[in-house]
Amino acid sequence: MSRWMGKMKALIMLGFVAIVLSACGKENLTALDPKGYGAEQAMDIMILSIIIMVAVFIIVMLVFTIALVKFREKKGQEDYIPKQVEGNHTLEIVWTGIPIILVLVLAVPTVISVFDLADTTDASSSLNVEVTGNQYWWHFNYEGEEIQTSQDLYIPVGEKVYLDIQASDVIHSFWVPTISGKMDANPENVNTMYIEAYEEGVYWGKCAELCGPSHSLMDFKIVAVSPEEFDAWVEDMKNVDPEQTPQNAVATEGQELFEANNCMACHAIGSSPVATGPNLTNYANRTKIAGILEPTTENLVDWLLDPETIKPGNKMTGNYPSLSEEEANSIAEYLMQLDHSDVTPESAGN
Amino acid sequence: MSQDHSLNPESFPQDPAKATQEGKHKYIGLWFFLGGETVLFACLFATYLALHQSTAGGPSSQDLFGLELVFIMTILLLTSSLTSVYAIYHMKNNNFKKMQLWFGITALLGIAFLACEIYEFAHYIHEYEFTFRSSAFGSAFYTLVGFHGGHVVFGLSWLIALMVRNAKRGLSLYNAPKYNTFAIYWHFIDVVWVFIFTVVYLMGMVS
Amino acid sequence: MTDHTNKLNSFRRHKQKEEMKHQVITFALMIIFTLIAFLVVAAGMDKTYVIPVILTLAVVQVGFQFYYFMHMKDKGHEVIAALIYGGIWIAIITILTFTTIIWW
Amino acid sequence: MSIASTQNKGFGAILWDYLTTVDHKKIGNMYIAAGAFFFILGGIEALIIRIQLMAPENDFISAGLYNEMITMHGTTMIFLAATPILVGFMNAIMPLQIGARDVAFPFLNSLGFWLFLFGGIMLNLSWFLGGAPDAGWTAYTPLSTQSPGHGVDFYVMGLQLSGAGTLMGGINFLVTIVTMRAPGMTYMRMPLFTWTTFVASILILFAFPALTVGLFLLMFDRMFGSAFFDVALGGNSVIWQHLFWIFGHPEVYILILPAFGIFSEIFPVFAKKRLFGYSSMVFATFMIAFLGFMVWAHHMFTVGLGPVANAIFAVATMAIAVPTGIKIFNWLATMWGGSIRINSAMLWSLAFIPSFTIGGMTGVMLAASTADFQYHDTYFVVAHFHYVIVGGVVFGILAGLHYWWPKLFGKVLHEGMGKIAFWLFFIGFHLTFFIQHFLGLMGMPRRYWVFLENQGLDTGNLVSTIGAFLMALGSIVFVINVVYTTMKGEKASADPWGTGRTLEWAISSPAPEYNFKQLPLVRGLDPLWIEKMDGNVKMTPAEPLNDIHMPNGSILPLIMTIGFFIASLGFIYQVDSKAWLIVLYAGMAIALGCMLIRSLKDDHGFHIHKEDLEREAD
Ligand code: HEA
Ligand code: HEA
Ligand code: HEC
Ligand code: CUA
Ligand SMILES: [Cu+2]
Repeated sequence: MSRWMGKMKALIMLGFVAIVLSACGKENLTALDPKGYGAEQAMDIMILSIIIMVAVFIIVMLVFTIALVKFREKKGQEDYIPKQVEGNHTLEIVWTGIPIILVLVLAVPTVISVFDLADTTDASSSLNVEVTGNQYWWHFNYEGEEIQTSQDLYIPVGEKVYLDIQASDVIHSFWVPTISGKMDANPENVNTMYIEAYEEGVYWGKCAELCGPSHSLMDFKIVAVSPEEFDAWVEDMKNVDPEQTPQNAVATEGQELFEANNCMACHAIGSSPVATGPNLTNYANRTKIAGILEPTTENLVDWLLDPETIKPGNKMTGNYPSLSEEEANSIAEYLMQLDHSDVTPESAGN
Repeated sequence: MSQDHSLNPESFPQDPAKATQEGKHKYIGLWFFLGGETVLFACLFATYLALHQSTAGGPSSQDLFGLELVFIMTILLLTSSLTSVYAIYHMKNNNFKKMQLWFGITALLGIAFLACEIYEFAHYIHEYEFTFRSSAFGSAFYTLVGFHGGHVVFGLSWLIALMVRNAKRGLSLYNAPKYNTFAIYWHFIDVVWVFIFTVVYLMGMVS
Repeated sequence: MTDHTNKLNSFRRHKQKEEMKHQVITFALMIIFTLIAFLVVAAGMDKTYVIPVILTLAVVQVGFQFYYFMHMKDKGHEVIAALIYGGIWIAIITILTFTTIIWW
Repeated sequence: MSIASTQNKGFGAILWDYLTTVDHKKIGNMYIAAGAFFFILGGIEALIIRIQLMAPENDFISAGLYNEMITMHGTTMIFLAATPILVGFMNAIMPLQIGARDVAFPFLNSLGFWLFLFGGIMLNLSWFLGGAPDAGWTAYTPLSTQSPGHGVDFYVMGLQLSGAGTLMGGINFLVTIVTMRAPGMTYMRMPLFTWTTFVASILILFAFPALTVGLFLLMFDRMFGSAFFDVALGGNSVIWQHLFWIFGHPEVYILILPAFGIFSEIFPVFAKKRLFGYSSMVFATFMIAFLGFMVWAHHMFTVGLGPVANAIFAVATMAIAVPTGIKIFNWLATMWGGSIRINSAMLWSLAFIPSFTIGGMTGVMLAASTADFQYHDTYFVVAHFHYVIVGGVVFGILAGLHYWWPKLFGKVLHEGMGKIAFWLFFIGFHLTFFIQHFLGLMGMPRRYWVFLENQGLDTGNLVSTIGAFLMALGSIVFVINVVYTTMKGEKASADPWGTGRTLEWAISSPAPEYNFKQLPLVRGLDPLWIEKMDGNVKMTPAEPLNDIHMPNGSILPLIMTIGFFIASLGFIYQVDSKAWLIVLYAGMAIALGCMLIRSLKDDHGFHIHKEDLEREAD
């Protein structure tokens, strides 16, 4: 018997350790510390359901343990034949009825919040962003604003932002755990979802639908800034000069190389709608390079020289002239000087 | 359990198709199989209904379908259902010759149906360049109707094999269940066709 | 061959005749339903009216097939009927979802 | 073909015997053996997955290979390991439980087995022919239609073959149960494993056609240029998801219901007490099956079906907790007041209760669609389904193996090793999967080749990997146990547990090829127990001793399957070169030729004569 008790203890310990671990879950990635409307709704349901589940589990385990302790075969009584009970109507009704009630307790708030989260009545009076998932990067088009960005989605804190989510190739799924639950990006229709961030910050986003080899590297960010900063950012982004002269000779050479190598075929700087590759406007203020690498010039050079090892199966590999280390350096220098706004991820406090 | 399967009038059972254990198994097994087939065709119908307007600029159902041919095909198949009922009637009366005759007519009607269908498909392909690859509608149409056609082909092969095989042996408790299960299967093909002409053709022409 | 038939007891022969008669009537009804369905469509009536009518006709016709031609009405078909209805039920929900919650 | 002649045969003869057998017990054993082989294969794939995820940004295997690995792990485990092993049990045990001499269609039974086996071979052949499928076991379009190479083609053809085999098995069991019950074995006297076989077969019958259609559409798109999932031509990728899950959700109940059946056999035997609430158990089984068909869209909450659909499917899904709860409490009540003996079979059954309850609970949590927006496609889901599948189905299979091993192979598995294997596997299991709930909530999506550094996911993943290796150790101990028992195990009596209640324990271990010399007369639920309580040594026969009719063995099912197998290769490669059409036609010709032979050649079977039966000792 003690073995069973020991096992139970171990289980509980394990659960405890896991919960402690979860507290060290990375800030602004975990779903357990919601800082947005959708995530908060989900959290409420989660807590409700966990309470129900733990209660039921305890009851089951209680009956289970008592039965095991009390009704083990006794030494010397191996031939004892217990009474053969057919059933018991009262009991059976009880353990049918109580789960029905528990399920209802969970079902009602679930249904309410499902409709709440799907309510799009005030979409027209809010900020609308068209989100497109591509293998393996995200594109954002601020509807009515002539602003195109990639990988980093700037939003104002405390306001509803409507996302019209879509895919250009295969199915992806848009997920920023701390802000909101996920929504699939389908190739043949647009899904609308709204998000609202409660606090300023940079939030981690993940692609949550298998979309090919680099599915696990399709990260993006939501940068939530104050409404004032957001307005400033919008102003800056609307007035980007794609031809802006770089600050030094290396970067100038980089700019020329950028044009000479026809990078523009896929990448735009400014509000041009080209979106075969990520829009590179404001690149100096990117939170990450290609969604996953720290934003340093060295990492960018690595990317330009060999994107394949960084993101297997990406759509840039092999589609541009191969660059020498020096050329890559110049281009990187140029791109890292594309500083089009004073509102940066740092403004969001991260 | 004795294994004498030959029949004589005195011992002729009420329902020769279900007189043996094996016969019963076959009969019930085929029916259960049809339960699965129901779901199979439901999935094809559902796919068709989801895609029937996805013509991708190609011809639509209104452009393509005509009533006359479909009506002829329907009558052919419905009649073949009745003739197979006649065949089973004669089986129960231990009249092998007549049974073969009516099943023969059934087969002929089935072949005629198939001929119409092949003509229809050829017509769409040549006149309208409407193929399996034209659009999602094309794929769904040919798949649904083609699956039904495939069932007809299979049924016909089955029937012909049975008739040829047993032509000289006459009816026995060993082959009666085979004929009978065929007949049930054949009716089911008819059932599916009823929905095809209604949902695909008739509804395709009104909407 | 006919003398074989004659030796079958007359009650059974009678019952089978009777049944055959039902089946011919069934067939006639099916043809009529088919005709109506085609005529309704050929007449070019309003779609909202035509579709329910022809669908109903199809369902009734199929009912005839199952119960008379395929003998589902006979004794010993209870489990069979249960399974066929199971299949039909799943067919219905499948088609229902594919016509409602799939976007075009 | 009498029983004595099966002894002392050469290897060739034994092989031929197995290749041509139509005996449900031999086929059952072959299902179990093949399933076990695929389980080990799938387990090794799981270990590779876990090694890759042992540390952040690990590059033990490449990204593409990782996707192949998860796809093959999921597909192998579900279609080639869990389902076939359970079908094996149904084959080997169910006819014994209802007092039948075989299944209704012995020929079809062997065809079903070979189709499954060659489907599995087809699928795994892809490893050697240019790469395995890599779009996940769910093969969502358009990723699967766009997947380069032939991997997904092997997936399509492999599943098509083995799916056809499973469907045949399902129909076979249904007819067997409806028509071949021994005298007195009314429906409401059938053992629960027979009931769950019956209901799971219904699920097979209705669920697999949806997969068949889905696979056909995928095949047409990939091999013949149709446009079902081609958005440019008006195609619609969500159709695949619906078809897949209309099949996929019932499939998980196809797995769990027979496992429930196994537990419902084991608890009464080792608690020495009649199953509590028999009729409500039967009712709950049907309820689960019925509801199971109306919940598939809970896998698609984030697809964008709209709030009405999400709400309906969420509530329908939660409803399944009720009948499942009835079962859990009935098992507890069976033990309550009993006299519980704990051996390996019972250990696995006992461990099932908490493990599966946790898995079921997380299932209900997933069903709350608002919260599922967070859980979906994360390790929380991975944790959920491994809890129900490993903690429910795999535990069930292992419990069943220990319980029925004597009936299948005539020997009792070694107890000590059984317990060691159990504890290793049990601890490893919780270690692996419990922590994954938290990984998911902490932002780790599933099907991730790597997780990045500094995201707080390192420790959890390491723990999980360690657990997986404990499970592997447990499995290895079990394998050793099997080898040891086969060589040295003690010979089992007809009723080795002493407390057997159902008919399979009334005949020798292993069962003779005709099962019952005389069909037994069944006088109630738990027929053998009733006779024991009345002081009878044996079942009362329901018929005089007579010749027994047996079906002939046949090599045709195997050849037919090989024909289909060859044709499938033709289908796959005709895309590259039309010359492969010849292979396609040749394969089809072989298969159809076999069918023709089968229908043209009368097969009346043979008889075991009364005299031979009398000569045999009991
Ligand atoms: C054997 C297999 C099996 C079983 C039995 C189940 C059982 C259940 N599953 Fe699970 N499920 C899977 C295998 C299984 N599942 C798989 C493989 C996937 C993932 C597929 C993929 O995407 O690859 C999946 C995914 C999955 C999802 C989708 C998650 C997502 O992708 O976002 C959902 C959502 O609703 C779900 C729900 C449920 C529910 C409600 C049950 C219920 O049947 C559970 C019922 C049981 C209990 C509830 C416990 C006992 C009851 C009581 C003690 C009574 C009291 C209880 C209450 C009042 C709550 N499952
Ligand atoms: C029946 C179903 C089943 C079973 C039993 C298992 C068993 C296991 N599964 Fe799996 N799993 C799935 C079905 C199953 N799984 C499915 C459907 C998916 C989804 C796939 C997808 O996303 O498409 C999945 C996905 C999946 C993932 C997620 C991958 C991802 O999303 O990136 C992981 C990761 O940990 C995992 C791990 C495991 C482990 C550690 C086991 C362990 O329990 C395995 C234990 C067994 C062994 C370890 C075998 C050991 C035996 C030996 C080593 C014997 C050696 C032999 C000799 C020497 C003779 N599984
Ligand atoms: C065929 C189209 C194509 C061409 C040509 C191309 N790229 Fe790219 N590029 C892409 C795609 C697609 C991505 C996104 C890869 C991913 O993240 O999966 C990308 C990513 C990038 C990134 C990282 C973007 C980010 O969000 O951090 C940089 C920088 C970049 N490309 C620079 C260049 C330069 C410089 C050139 C010319 C020498 C170039 N690209 C040519 C398609 C292209
Ligand atoms: Cu995009 Cu995964
Ligand atoms: Cu499910």
